[in-house]
Amino acid sequence: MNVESLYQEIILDHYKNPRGKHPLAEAEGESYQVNPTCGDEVTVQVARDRDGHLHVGYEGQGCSISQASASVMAEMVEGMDVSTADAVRHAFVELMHSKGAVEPDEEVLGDGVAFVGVAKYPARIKCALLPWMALQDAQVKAGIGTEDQGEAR
Amino acid sequence: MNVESLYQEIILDHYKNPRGKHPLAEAEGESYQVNPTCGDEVTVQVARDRDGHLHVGYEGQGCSISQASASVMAEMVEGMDVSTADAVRHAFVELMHSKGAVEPDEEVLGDGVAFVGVAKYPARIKCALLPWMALQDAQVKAGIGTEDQGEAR
Amino acid sequence: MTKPLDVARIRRDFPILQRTVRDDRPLVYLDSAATSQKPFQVIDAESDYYRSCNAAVHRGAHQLAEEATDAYEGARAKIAGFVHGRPEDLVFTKNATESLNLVAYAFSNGAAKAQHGDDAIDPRFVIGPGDSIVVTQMEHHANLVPWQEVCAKTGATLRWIGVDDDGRLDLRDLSTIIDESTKVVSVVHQSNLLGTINPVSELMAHARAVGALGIVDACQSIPHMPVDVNELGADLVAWSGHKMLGPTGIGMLWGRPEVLEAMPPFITGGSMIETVFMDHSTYAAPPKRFEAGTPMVAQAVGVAAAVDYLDALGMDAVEAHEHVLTGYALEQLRNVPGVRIIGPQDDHARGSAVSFVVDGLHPHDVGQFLDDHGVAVRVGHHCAWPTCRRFDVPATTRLSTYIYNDTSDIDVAVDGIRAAQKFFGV
Amino acid sequence: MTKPLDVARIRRDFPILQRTVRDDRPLVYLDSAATSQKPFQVIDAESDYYRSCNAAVHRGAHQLAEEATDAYEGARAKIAGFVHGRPEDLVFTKNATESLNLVAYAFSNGAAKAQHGDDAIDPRFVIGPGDSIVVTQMEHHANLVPWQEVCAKTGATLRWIGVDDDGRLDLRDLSTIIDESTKVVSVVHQSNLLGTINPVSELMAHARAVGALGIVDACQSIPHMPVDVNELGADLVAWSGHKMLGPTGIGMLWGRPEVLEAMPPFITGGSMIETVFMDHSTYAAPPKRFEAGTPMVAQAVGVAAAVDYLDALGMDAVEAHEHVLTGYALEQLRNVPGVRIIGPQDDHARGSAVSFVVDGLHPHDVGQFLDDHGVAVRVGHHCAWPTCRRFDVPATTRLSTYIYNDTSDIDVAVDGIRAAQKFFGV
Ligand SMILES: Cc1ncc(COP(=O)(O)O)c(C=O)c1O
Ligand SMILES: Cc1ncc(COP(=O)(O)O)c(C=O)c1O
Repeated sequence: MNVESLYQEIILDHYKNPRGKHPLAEAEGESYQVNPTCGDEVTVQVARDRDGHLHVGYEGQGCSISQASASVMAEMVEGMDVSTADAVRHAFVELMHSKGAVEPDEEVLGDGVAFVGVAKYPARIKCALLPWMALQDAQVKAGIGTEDQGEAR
Repeated sequence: MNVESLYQEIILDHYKNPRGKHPLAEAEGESYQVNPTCGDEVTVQVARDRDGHLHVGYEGQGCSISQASASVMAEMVEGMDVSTADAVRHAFVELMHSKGAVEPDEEVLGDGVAFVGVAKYPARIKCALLPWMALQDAQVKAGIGTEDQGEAR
Repeated sequence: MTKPLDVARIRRDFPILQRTVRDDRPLVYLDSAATSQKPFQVIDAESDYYRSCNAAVHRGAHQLAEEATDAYEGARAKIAGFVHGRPEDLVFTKNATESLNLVAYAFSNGAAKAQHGDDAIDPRFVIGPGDSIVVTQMEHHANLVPWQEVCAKTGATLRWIGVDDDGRLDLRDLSTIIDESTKVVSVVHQSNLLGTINPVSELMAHARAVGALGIVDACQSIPHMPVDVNELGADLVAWSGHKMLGPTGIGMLWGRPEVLEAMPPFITGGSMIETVFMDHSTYAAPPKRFEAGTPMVAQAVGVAAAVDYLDALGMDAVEAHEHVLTGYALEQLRNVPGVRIIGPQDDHARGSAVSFVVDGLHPHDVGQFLDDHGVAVRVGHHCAWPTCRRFDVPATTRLSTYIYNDTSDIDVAVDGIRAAQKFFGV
Repeated sequence: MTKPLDVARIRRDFPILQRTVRDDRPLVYLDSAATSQKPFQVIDAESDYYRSCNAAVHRGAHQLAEEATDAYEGARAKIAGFVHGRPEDLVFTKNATESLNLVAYAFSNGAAKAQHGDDAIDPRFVIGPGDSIVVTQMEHHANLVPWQEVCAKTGATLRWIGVDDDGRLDLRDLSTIIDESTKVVSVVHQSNLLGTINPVSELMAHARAVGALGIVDACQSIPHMPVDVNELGADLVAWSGHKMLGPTGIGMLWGRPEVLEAMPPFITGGSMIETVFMDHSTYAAPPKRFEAGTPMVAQAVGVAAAVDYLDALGMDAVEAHEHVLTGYALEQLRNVPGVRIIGPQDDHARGSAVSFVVDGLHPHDVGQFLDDHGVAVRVGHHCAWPTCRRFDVPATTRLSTYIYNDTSDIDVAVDGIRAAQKFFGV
């Protein structure tokens, strides 16, 4: 285990070139989340279109892990139907809590698989989860989805 | 060191037959002292007559050490002139803090010498000192003596 | 079937029990209600923590910090499990006294903040004139004085359930004591002076019925019997580590999640915050909200080791063992003329703290004679002074047992009492 | 003449420094401002206490209780002596955060009791609308949030002394900040984030001049330099055991006797009382008044052993050693392009906590790279979030040294920073 396993290429790329980092024009729900120990912050906004597809935008500042995670999240779930997005979130949360024991499924997680190394650094798991917690909370506030309230804690 | 060195005959005698245990008719000062850990209590009253002699009375309840000490005190200082009484109290307090290293002077301390064993039982020193603290405090309140306020703590 | 305790084997785990006192007498430790002794497993767990992974928890990105955090949070999970609670609902404090103050301050802080315009305070914690707080006449000062203070600061009224001659709660007028004005019912599970085990779930049901918060002081029960916090029916349960084989300097508070969530903070500072600005702050969720500053990490690790030790014995077995000792102590003491037991006379619903007075002897003098026989007991009012007053005694002498005691210890104590009687000629 | 520290010899006393982290790298511990490591002398003092004389203190007539009381009070005397105070004026708490809360609560409790008709409260502790409390913009949350809470409960106003670009207090408008309305001036001696050493005796003199109580947070000074509490000119001084080689779970509060005597209690319960009745109680004199419940006995013994250890080195020598390390760290960091030091740029009036940010890198990522090199540092806002905001950084990475560090530790850290820069291509 070393630091390169944590900072995979994909993560560095999302960190340097974030996708979806912008406010959402007509947000239905918004959530601000902060990591009280290091000060990382992220605000996620969500909306659902007529076809039931999710749209997300975010703002934030923080370490490479939290910011890359936000970018991966925004890119992946943008335009997804709500239940698929929920499934991705579930899979990501599970991966983070796996202590490295779960083999991530690229089919489901896409670029999210790059975070597999994070699960071995307990102090960084919170960083990676921060935007996903915000997504869930924003959805709940907007009344979009999700039965699984509180599970990403 | 054993328990008989603590409970000398004189102490048992004073415990069973307390002297001076009564209220004082015309008290000029009074002090109530309590040992907060075991609940021993003593109230000492003092007055000074025209000739400058001290008169004391007390009430109290508690263990043999505290009650015998009160009795010894009342018997000894009753009728003494104030400065002699102060000297006795000084000597008694010193003995109690001596950890057994001081040879008590019977000339000064009278029956008080019997408390020499108490100094080796830290938990009981407070018992023995309780009435003497009350005496000092009562004198201070009555304006009788004593420059050495607070020293018996 | 519970396996009986092997006292001889247990004693070998406690280094202090190998020592002698006063002229080479073997130590007979009968003061576990004050504080228990510690097996080497607990002592070593603490030193190993310092030797191998000490660091600030929940902070820092380094490996030591990760390991220290694991040790601390792992301890929390283990200790919570011991009382069938969830880790998220367990708060670490410095002792049970702090745990109880933490709860009491929720009310005085809640009242003060509400008065100064904070309308986010849960109304359950806004207390004032016309409201009442109910305790019992057998509380430890730790569960009495903090409530007196709340009353002095808010204008609320303190009420109490009396104690009968047998040392049991007098529950006859309960509905006039716990009524619609009542916002708090806080009672001791097992009295540290009388040994009485109170019907706490019944009392907690009364609290619930009037919408009051129910609090249990479990200092003397959790170390000595199986306790499931859910079954107590309480909102909050407080106890200490040092009475259950653990180190000094750590206490516990378990709370129902919904209640902890609603409680305003007590001690404030680092680690209990969410955001901090110069002029205001927001607070973290429980349990962190109640754990300001650098926590008692090594001590939590020590209590977790104590839990392992007790779990290996089985709390059923611990309870059964102590029940036998209690019955034996009561019987032996009854056989000594002039001895009067303060507290329930029989071993029904009764723990192992046995208080007594001896005619013609002051408890302090009894304790001194026992000490001379190598027996460590506690004398005094045991931080339950009003309970002494109730029985019209200035103090008592108290024997209290634990897993490392057997009946021979009680025999030595009884010999000491007889010797004191003989010496003083009573 | 102070004797320079023999770091190699000192390191042998610290078991944890013999271990490796992450792929067998030797541990480089540069996080002592968060918590220090413990020499075996401290670890053993604690275990020896449990092995040989553990008992409830100030109670019980038995020999163990006597020995435990001696150990506890002996520790108090030694620790008080370390800061040139008297034992009677030293209060034990669970950490510095509790010490500071104890003081803050004297004001909110005082105000609430006075409001409910208690006219025995010293007017200095009766605070309310129109009164002000003064802190600085570089306080640790532990010396900020409790005062925010006092304001929220009493209507008093919080003011603060700002920080300039070099990380020093901006003392220009002092007389408009500390004025006749001021009842409290509470300031940090040495900032745990910036490293700044503040002119506390000057500030305390200002407090005295307007009749305000003066409080010093000495968490980062007492472990690192000779401190005489009398010379600070403060009424109250707070610090922790775990940052000065001592165990977790213990803090200290020294107070001027006259001030402690006037202060209402904080945590209430056993051992802090004089008499207790069901409906009211009276309180013991300090320090006991502020030590409710079973105290941190083993932990006090541990801090006393830490004091022995530091005394043997000499605090002058400790200070001199750290001064060299601080100068070296500042110089080495300045040599790394892209590194910006947050706090005083030179080693004048400056302690060994050195915070910095690296252009293009988040502090968390820097910390992670250092960890990969075996270097333990702290990242984040260091419980001084408003100070980070002042410098417009979300967080910093902080190196902090102690007696067991030498310049080679700083070299390893600087290598780690360069490696992070290279990896992230900044
Ligand atoms: C300056 C300062 N004040 C207060 C504290 C709080 O100390 P503790 O966490 O031991 O309560 C710390 C340590 O974190 C500190 O550095
Ligand atoms: C019933 C009871 N409650 C509260 C306490 C206080 O516990 P601690 O001193 O650990 O805070 C004790 C122990 O002394 C106790 O026996």
